[in-house]
Amino acid sequence: MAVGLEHFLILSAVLFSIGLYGALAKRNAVVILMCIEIMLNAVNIAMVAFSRYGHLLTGQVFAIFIMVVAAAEVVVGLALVIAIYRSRETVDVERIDLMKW
Amino acid sequence: MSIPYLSIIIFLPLAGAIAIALLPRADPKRIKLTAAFFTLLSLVLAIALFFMFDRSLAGAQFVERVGWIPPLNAHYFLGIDGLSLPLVALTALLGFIAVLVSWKIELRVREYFVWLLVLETGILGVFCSLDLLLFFLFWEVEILPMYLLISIWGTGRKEYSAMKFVVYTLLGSALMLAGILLLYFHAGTFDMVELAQLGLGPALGSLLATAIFFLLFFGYAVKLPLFPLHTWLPDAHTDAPTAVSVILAGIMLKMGGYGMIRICIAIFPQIARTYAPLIIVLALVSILYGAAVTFRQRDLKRLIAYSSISHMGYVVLGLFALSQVSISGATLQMVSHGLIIGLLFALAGLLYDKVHERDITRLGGLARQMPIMVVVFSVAGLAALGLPGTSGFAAEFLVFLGSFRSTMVAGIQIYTVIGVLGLVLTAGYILWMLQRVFYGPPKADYEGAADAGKLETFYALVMVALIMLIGIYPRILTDVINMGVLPILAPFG
Amino acid sequence: MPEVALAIFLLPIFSFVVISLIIRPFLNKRPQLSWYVTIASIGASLILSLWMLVEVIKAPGHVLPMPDYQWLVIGDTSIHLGVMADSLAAVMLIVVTVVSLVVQIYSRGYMHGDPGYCRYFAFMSLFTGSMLGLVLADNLLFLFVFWELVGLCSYLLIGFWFHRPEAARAATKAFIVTRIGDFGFLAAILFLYAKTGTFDIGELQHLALVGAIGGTALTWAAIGIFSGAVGKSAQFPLHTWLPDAMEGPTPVSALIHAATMVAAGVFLVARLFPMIASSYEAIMTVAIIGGFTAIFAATMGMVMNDFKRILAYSTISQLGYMMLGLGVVGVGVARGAVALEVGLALGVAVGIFHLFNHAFFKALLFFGAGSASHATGTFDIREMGGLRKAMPWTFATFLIGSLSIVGIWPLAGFWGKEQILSQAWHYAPILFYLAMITVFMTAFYMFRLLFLAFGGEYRGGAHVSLRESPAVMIVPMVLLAILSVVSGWLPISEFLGGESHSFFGALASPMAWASLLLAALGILLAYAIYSKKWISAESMRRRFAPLYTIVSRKYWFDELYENVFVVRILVDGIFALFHWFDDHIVDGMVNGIAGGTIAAGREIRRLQTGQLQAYGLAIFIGILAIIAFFMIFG
Amino acid sequence: METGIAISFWILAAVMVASALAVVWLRDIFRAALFLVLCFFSVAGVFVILGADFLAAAQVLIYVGAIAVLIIFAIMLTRETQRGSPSGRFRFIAFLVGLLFLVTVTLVVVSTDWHAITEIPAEPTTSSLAQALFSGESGFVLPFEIAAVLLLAAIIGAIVLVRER
Amino acid sequence: MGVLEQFQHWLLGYWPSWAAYLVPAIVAFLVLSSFILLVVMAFIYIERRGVGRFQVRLGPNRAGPLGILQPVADAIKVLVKEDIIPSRGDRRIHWLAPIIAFMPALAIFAVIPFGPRAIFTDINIGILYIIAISSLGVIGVFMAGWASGNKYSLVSALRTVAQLISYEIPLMLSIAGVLIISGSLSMVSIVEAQSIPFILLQPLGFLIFFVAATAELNRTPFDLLEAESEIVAGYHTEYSGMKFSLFYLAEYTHAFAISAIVATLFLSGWKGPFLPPALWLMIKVFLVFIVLFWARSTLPRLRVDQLMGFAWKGLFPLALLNLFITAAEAIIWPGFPWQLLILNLLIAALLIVLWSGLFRVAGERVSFHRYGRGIAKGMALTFRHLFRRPITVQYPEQRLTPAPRFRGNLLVWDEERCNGCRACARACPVSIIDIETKKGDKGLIVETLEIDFGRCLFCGLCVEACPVAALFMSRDYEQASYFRESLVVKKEQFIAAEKRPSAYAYPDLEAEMPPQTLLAPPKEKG
Repeated sequence: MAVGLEHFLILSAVLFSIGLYGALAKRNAVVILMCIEIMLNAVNIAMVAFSRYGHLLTGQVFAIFIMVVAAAEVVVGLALVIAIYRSRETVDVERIDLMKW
Repeated sequence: MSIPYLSIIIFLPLAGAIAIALLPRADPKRIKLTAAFFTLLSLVLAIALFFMFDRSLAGAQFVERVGWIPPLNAHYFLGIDGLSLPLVALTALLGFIAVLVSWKIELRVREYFVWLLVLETGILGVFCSLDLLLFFLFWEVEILPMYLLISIWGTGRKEYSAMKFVVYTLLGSALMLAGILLLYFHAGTFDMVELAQLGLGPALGSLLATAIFFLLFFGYAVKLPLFPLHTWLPDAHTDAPTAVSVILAGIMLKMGGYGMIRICIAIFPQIARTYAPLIIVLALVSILYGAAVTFRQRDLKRLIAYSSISHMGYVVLGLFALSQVSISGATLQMVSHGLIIGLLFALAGLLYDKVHERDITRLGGLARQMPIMVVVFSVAGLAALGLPGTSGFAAEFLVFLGSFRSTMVAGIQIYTVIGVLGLVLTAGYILWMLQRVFYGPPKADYEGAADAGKLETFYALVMVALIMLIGIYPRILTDVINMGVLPILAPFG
Repeated sequence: MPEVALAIFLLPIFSFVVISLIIRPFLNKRPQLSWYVTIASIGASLILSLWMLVEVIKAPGHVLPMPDYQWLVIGDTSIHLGVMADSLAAVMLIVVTVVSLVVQIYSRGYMHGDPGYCRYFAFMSLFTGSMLGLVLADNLLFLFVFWELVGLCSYLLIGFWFHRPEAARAATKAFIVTRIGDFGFLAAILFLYAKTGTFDIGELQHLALVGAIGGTALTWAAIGIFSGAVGKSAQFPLHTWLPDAMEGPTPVSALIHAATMVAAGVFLVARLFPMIASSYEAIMTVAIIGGFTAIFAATMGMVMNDFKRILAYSTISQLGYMMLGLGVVGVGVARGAVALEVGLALGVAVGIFHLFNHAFFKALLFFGAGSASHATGTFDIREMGGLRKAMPWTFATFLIGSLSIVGIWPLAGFWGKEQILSQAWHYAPILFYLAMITVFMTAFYMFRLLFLAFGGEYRGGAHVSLRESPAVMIVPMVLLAILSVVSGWLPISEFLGGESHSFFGALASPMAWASLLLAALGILLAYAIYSKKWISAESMRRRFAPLYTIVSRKYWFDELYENVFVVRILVDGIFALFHWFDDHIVDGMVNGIAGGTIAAGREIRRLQTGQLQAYGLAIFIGILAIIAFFMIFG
Repeated sequence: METGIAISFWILAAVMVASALAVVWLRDIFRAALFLVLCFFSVAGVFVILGADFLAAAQVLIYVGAIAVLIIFAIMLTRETQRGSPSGRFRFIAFLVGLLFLVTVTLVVVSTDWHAITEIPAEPTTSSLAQALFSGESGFVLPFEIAAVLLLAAIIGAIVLVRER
Repeated sequence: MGVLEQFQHWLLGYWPSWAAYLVPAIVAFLVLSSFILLVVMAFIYIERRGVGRFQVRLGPNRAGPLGILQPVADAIKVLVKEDIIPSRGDRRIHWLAPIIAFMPALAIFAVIPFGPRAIFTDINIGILYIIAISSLGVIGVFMAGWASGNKYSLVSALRTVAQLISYEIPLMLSIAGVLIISGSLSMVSIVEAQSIPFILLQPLGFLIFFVAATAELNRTPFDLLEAESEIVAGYHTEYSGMKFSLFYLAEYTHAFAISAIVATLFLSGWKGPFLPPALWLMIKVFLVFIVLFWARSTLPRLRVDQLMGFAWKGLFPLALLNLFITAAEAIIWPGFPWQLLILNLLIAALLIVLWSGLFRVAGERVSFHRYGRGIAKGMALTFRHLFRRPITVQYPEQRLTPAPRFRGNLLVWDEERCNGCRACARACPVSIIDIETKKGDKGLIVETLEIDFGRCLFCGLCVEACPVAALFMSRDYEQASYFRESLVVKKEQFIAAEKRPSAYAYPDLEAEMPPQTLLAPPKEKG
């Protein structure tokens, strides 16, 4: 069956919701970051799909920028996680609630 | 007018404030003298202005108009007419007397006088500005000094009442700002005179015009305490230092009244007329309700504060009766009430300094120790209850006269009669207060109380003389006010 | 000519200004000065008013044209102040100036050595000035101004010894009660001005007569004016302040609460008589209230034990008579029984003639009270007695005064009362019978007072050397005694437009005989009980126990007004409610809002669980909600 | 050519979803990380299918080369591995939200007409991408520079955060 | 259009489309991978020999003629060996790691152009594909380190990854320099653009690329991680047998790939005057490889922090500078005329000298004089070793003559001269000589003589003590056996042994001793 734009979008949606579930459900900070990466990839797919089926390259340009941001985000995210780990001996998100009221 | 009199008058106190701030050796004596000097200067100028004022002209005089924010079409537009002249004079006078009253202040004297003078500048500015934005600016200037004066030099729950005052006033001025902006966006200009001529009522459509009217009115109703919005006044007054409550009661309440005439009624005559009955009812409520609650008060200053709510009720009654005589009566009432309440507060403050007691039930029999105080206090009290021969009577009588004959508002007669009933209540609590405070056997613990000093007697007598003068020969003010009111009532025909 | 009129009332005010601004603060060491200034100013006013009287008599129709001055101009409304010199004014001028002069002389002795000496005379001259002003005022506003000033002076003078709490309370009470009356008066003035556009009394009279003012409107205005009169002359509902006003020094009571101020109410009704008379209901209320107050006050007078209180009630009663006189004639006019022109003049004449006489003998009685208390140091008649021997002059003058007030034939009291009674007989028979009973009562309580105070042995506690009052007090009493005899004979009523009456002709009418008989009966009863003690006062009191307690407690009006009405209903009731409302509802709302926001803040804070995922979840639920919203609503 | 793409799409999609589920589902973090790498690879594959060859290479380079390595480094440095990755108390709600999100997005995707252009863009994208990225007016030069600054900031931030005090 | 595509298009006409694409692809893949494996085998052999030559020794020459079959022998050895799987580690990942490590090396060859049209697939992002795929190796290393379950391999895996990542960046940047000149990513167009080999246009780029590539391969200057003297054998400590061979193979395939890339990028690939293009490429590849193990056999190993510091503080800035300069040149002289060659060389030299000057090693500043010339002399020295005869002594067949007075083992006993006096037994500090004598007619006859060489100190005291010079130290130095008993030498063995006495304790024998070949005496100066 020919592969249309919808397929890619639905694929990206599936991926996104899996990532979303992971980000919201998991207790280990690193896993959360991984899931966020999945979500970003899902978005990338959608972007590229649009650029492919829309003949405009901006989709891909955006994908690149998303990658850049994703990279930056992971770097800082993991730095944070490690810094928190160093000071609190845990990466369990439920125990990192310093901002609690 | 080549010489910018108004700007000088407005910024003279500010100059004084700056001078005080920069005084090298900060001993209290020097500060007080400089303060007195500057306020006296502006008073003299105000009086000179009063006599230079051309009584036959209707419009604004001593006009100064300089482009201020061109894109917004807002001008630094000053000018006084019949309405604002007496109030400016009153402000200058009370400003000077406030300085005299605070001759005994010892705590942080320099800041005290800086704020006092800034306050006076703000109020002068309000009365002289004919540009809405400038008006609002000066209107806001007085909030900070008031807050600081009450919360630092005040007594009792001073922080609470200072905060309450600021929140109330800010609420009012916020809505007022909304009104001004709405008005500006539709009329395109901030110039009050022009706005009044435009006759915006029909142009804006009833809903929007009423919205703007009430937004503005709300701001002034907070300032001139109209019934539901008055609870800040007693707190602010009782906890403010004497001089501040003199100025607060003396002039700042009149800003509300002045605003109503100059902006609400002048710009939206029709709406003012349609909603007059509602507002008059509120006025009556504040008259009777104010008087009623005054009976219950035990603290002297609080009693005087509540009485000023009742008196300001007459102003609103007079204003919204929308007749020539009633509005002039209301303006006269504003001036006379300013003098009377200013004097009363000064004396109450004085009494407190002498006896350190404000609870009426514990006071008593002071007449023997303080003959001058008794005389002046009684005169002020009697003027407050509207004894003929004092300015109180002249103003209230004109208000009743005007509103009785006014054809603008249906059923005004009944409202006015209820208003007149207020006179009886006023007489009631004033005399009861005099009796409990001064008459009766002299109490032991007030044995050594000294009578009013030379300075206090001086300004008390000045005020008494003024009250008497206006009472006996009100024409010196009414002619001026009359010319000021004419253009405002033109649309009513 | 107008300068004279102005001078009459401006002179005493000027003396007030002189005393209060110059003598009091600076020359307080020599207080007598203030007495001289006062005497000079009032003396001058007396001479001028006499001269005015002569002018008025000469003037056609007894009215002198007077110019008026523009006080206030606002837009189309302009307020003029002027002076009105007609027969009524002239007569009143004489009364006020004479009595005031006599009182000043008397009070020199009475007030001797009082620290507030200058203050006393300052207020006295202010009072006299404003009273004269009131009398001369040609328009309602000017009249109202002086009306209030007079009220002020009565307040100041009642509360003269302010260190005595009762005096202070009495002064406040007096002012407030009169103020209630003034409320009606002011409302009436405004009402009239709103209707007619003028304050001028002449114009108003003319418009009222012509019927320009609507029926009900006129009635309301008339009742308003009458309420002012009721307040000032202490008529029925607003009478409670006069007995308490006795706290003031006796000369004050003599001048203000006997002769002049209280009479102002009657003068007001007389001044606006044509207007009030033109509305039947108004004049009927005047008559009824007058009649009722007369008998009502008399009953209370009978049981009082305080020398001055008895005289106070007698004053209220006599004022009731005057109101009655005006009222009945007015009723006659309103009913058309009398020709309009004649009737109006007659009514005024009747009322004012009695006022004229009453001023003199009531002042005399008060002087008697004054000198008696001066000697015995108290006002309680039960502690007096036997003053006849000690103070022969006082006794003699007091006797003349009593006889005159009771209305024995040749004395002044008889003539006025007789006219009132005859008019009452013609137009309001019921009120006539009330009046006759009052005659009997007046006689009874006057002579009860006489016998208790002057008759029998001295019942005073400490053995006080009873000496006759000094000459400076006796001379004015003698003067007044003469006047209380002579004043009846003066052709006052003809001058005011009433009927003339022959000296002896009066005796011809059966009316006179009836009243004389009743008076005699009253005297006899008093003589029986108090002088000869044939019937013990105790037994009388026991037999009429319930009646006696009611009356002796002044029908509980005082309690009713003060405790019940003012304190319980108003101050503790409505005002307390308002106070509570203000503190708790209005202020409560303000603080409530503040408290509310803080509480809300504390609750919402709980949302911050510190867990990232919770926030993430919230974000996405939000997104879903938005998408759903747009999906549904397109 | 068509069927080739379709087949490879389905395979890659299956692999991708499976690996994503594995990442979320597995308790052993390291294995999850490896599945993540697999997932990144399949995404790169999808890019190839979509004709974005430069992006595919970039994806491999950035995600697999850098980000995956970084994540594994992080896993190594934090000794939580033995407790695996238990899921927190929002398990069900998160699942629900994920599901709902999926449903809504698919609904949106299915319901809207994308009027996509179906024929396959043959020519390679690198030069045209470069053109798009750096050409004068319509290009994304500024965002590019900002991205550079962002990365610099991220690097410095990370170093500062993790520096041994 | 590569040969493969032509073939596929040709086939398209006959077979169903998917088959037409798939089958040729698979066939081509098999051909290519077998070729690669062969070349890798050759590489292994050449390296073993080459390094030997650089160290003036022969290198493997036993297995097959000239040791040609040595790699095969290794392979067989490795295949036969037992494949141990660590219990604590993660079995599956342990099994998967070598595959992931090997796959990228192989995948690179898909884009290496052996000829103008002899390329597996000429995708237009060739070089980027290479970089992307090479970055995959890192994952393999991680898996290996993690799955073997022991701390040392994990730590070394982390170190390796750190090294790989750090050197990947200068690698890419140097390639960027080349791309600027070539203007396209596809390998074929890069080679075509090399009218002047980029090594000349981009000397600094080449140098950085080469150094980074050696680091990428974990070759000698940077082979800290699985060098014997460091943390055991790095991340593949726990590997043995087949999996270890895969790693080993991966390393060499990767080396082959890197050299191929260097050849295509810097030495203008298949371009050459006479020989067929593929041959040119192979020659250049071999040349690069030779340089690789040439460096391996001369340069000392870098410490970990120096390693990382060198990458970040050395190569990375230089690569950036190089990129910057090339970009500048691209703008100023777009056509890249040959004159740039000189300029670039100058700049490269200048930059290296200046930049290295910034560093301090062992306390004092890095000066070109000391390090630059040092390396060059070192390389030159090893190069010269190539031309020296290898000194390897085929041991069992040839032996080295030890020094005249060499104290070897297996004492030389002269039966006739021994009078059984047991002087030697007494002299022996560890009394390992036991002699039993029996009376004989002319004196004592040595009945049994047993010397336990297992405990012999080779002190030579017995020889000095022998009054009759019957005992000599021998010149032999190899004594090995499987059993301890066999170390005890009996009388008969003494008699049977080949006598090669040394001149220890008998100075007069020294003269006739053969010249020493064990340690060549220092050449006399001059």
